[in-house]
Amino acid sequence: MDKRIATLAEAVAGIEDGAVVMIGGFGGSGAPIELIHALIDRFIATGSPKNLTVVNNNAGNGHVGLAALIEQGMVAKLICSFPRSADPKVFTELYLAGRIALELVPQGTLAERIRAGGAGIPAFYTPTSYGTDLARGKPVEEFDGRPYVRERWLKADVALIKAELGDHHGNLTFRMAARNFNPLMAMAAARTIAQVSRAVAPGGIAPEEVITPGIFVQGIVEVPAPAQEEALNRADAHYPEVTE
Amino acid sequence: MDKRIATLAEAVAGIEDGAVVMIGGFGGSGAPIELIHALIDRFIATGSPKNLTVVNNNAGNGHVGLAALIEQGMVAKLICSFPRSADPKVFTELYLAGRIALELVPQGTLAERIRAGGAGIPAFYTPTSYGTDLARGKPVEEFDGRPYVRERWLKADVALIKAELGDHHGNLTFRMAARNFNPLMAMAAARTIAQVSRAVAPGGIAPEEVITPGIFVQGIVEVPAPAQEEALNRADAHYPEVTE
Amino acid sequence: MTSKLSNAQIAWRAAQDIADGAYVNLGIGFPEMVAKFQPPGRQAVFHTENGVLGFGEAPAPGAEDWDLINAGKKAITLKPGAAFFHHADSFAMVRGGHLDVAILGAYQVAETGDLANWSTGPKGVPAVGGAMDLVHGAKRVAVITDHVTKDGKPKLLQACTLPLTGVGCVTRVYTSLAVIDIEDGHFVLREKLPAISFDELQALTGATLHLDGPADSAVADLITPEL
Amino acid sequence: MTSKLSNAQIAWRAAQDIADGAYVNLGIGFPEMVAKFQPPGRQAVFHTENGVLGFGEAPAPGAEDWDLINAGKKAITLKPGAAFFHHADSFAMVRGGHLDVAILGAYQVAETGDLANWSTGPKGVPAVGGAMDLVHGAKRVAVITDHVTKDGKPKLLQACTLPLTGVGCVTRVYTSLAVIDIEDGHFVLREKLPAISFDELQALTGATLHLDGPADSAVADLITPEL
Repeated sequence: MDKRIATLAEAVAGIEDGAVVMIGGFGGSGAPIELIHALIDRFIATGSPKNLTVVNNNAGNGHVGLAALIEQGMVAKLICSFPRSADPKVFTELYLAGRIALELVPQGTLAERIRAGGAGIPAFYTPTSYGTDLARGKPVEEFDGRPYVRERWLKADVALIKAELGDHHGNLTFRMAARNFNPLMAMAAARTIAQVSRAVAPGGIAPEEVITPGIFVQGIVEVPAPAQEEALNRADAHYPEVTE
Repeated sequence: MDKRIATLAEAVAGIEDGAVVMIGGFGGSGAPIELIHALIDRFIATGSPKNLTVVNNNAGNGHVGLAALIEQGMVAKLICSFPRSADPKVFTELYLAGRIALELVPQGTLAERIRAGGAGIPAFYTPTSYGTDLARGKPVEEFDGRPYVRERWLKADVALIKAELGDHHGNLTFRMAARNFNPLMAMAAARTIAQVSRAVAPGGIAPEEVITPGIFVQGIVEVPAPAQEEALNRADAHYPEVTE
Repeated sequence: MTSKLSNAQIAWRAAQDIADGAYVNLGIGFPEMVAKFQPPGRQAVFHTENGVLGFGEAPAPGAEDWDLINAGKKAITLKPGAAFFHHADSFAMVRGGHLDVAILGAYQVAETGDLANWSTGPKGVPAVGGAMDLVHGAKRVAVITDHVTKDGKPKLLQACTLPLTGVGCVTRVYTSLAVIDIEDGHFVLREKLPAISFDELQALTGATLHLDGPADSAVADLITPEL
Repeated sequence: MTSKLSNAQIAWRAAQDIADGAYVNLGIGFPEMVAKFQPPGRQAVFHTENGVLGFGEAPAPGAEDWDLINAGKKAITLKPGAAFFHHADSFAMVRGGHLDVAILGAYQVAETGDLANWSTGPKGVPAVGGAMDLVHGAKRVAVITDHVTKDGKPKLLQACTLPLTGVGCVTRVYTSLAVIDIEDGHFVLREKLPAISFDELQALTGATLHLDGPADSAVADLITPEL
């Protein structure tokens, strides 16, 4: 078994118009910048994929990564917990112009809905958001005298995630706090593509140190020395590059 | 912060009559034999704790560990998925005599109920057991055209678990498949005591390799070279030792 | 010539349908045998409920490590690329639809796809393990079983009489006499031993066997090596 | 003498109530300041929603690693005994009642314990983050805030007028003027600045301040170092 994909272009080739795409990361930490940029390249070359529903904790920052994907007009709807950042201009303008839809989900509920999607749990109850605007229209039930809101699972057609090591079976590790949503999204997508900083042979990750077992991963593509969104933004980078 | 407990006797001192006690392990793998035997010692010396509700995947094997705990008459009720083993005589006889109660739970539902208890999710829906005797009396709901059974969380007063490394903050790693229910039970108990094969200073476990973060662990007790239930049973061991 | 397939031959036949790279859970006991018969050049990844993916054969006697066992509590070994995880993640794999195939034993299978394989009735100590989870989520749930009980009664029925493990979950049955799919509430015969006639097979089956096409071409010969 | 506490002084006061070894989540922004004022000899373990337990101060400028950030996306460092985990485990810690204290900012707090701290109304882009999760599960949910808004209106009210973050979740409020507990639907005044009278404080508060005992002994002086 060898889940390696040779190029970023091949890695994002199968994503269709209208797809639900989970994108890992919390802000720039753990964001698969190179996979996102490959998707933008494809869109610029072919006009597809568009009308995407993107699941991410945020709404991008600056003009790279998720912000650049939104800036291209590829995203019809965003499901996230915190669409603000140091430079959220791209999302903010489209949102206020009514050109992108937003489903706002509390962060812990977002994480749990994604995990539920991966674990075959169609619905669960949480205390989070009870009595607030974000619980409107959702069933409420009392357990042991306390009210809880019912939430549904969240699944995706594709997950684009960022990992540190990936073996040929798709077993993954993550670097520090870049773990965040990445292992959960791997579980919840029909097809999970991981960009890994280093691809290793099976056995290259100790079985006890695997964070995402390969069963949740359909393809890995090696991206040595991946870009950090924060560093790109500090350099005022744009994707694609702005030419004079 | 130092969560080390000096002796096994101190580690099990706080468990009261009638407590719900989760005990880690799958069969003998990951079973905290020494903690269980310390609890038996306390019972023999003081008559307490008794009337325990024990949560474990199994019902013990032979006459050591969980089987020995049951053999002492300390367990009023067992919540488990598979109360059979190579030598299940202890449980079988008490059960058939009506002297121990059994709540049979499908293994995946047991794991998920324990995780839910640890994660603050009071109830969730699962396809497991739908249309079977084990779903009797449980609410059923349809999601996306498919029926699911509603299950409740499972929590405990105490969890007794077995880990490999444990640092003074309670961060834990587990040895191979001895992981099983142990990290979940650590989450679901008000008080989690881990026997660890080796106690290390904070920093002795790489932050990315921690399996159970210390927030889920209230005490660790070092038990170097812990016994394996399977090995004890192959030697026909009894606890306490049978004297002529 | 044998009148029915041995367990090894049933397991061999089931193994032929497992694709290279498939993620597979084999039930405790007889189904474990399927792992031995992977066709050359194919390598499935085996999952066991207690938190191991990518395990291999049993170790040599005396070389067991009792922290490294399968769901049947038997000692196993690891292949390169193996991973450990806890029970909730393990059943996320099961329930979440990540396994390609689960192969299970059966007391009874109904033409509706219902399966009974965990309890023979109210006597004794009930034990369910992971059976009720495994029948949900795997992309394909197959059963391997003798075609009839030890005393010759059909195990393939219109409806199970024993306590159910799952409803409408089984899609293929490999028996000692035939390979039968379950489609739209019917048993559809795909393969049978050449030595047994359709009428003989029907007489040993507790529900109607359907054919997917003309009688002379719809059913293939069930041929296995001597095992 | 100051007429009210500085933010640093409010944070200092809140820090005095955090026990040694407590697991603590500090909300983004102002609450992060609480970490600086742990009393000598006490060491809390700080949790951040994005999957880190046991982090320390900000690194020196230029030494940032952008894979090591907190929920506010600021660079952090690790202390010995730190651990990483994914978002579902992180919020299991929050929702599952494993945190000892969460200290959050507030737009408004009601005497019922209701909190409004995520939205100032329907204008602009709404963003909630982990706020609605943090108010549930932590054993103690405390708020640090100026006693009144920038234009002098009460932030402590009978009922919140802004969109709620959570219902009945706050148990203690540290303000620029006082320390107030929420018990049985009432504000109970515990400490106030010596320079302000009870009546003055009541006038700046949008709901009745109760006393737990005789007026001359129920309220302690709120005293902090100059910060």
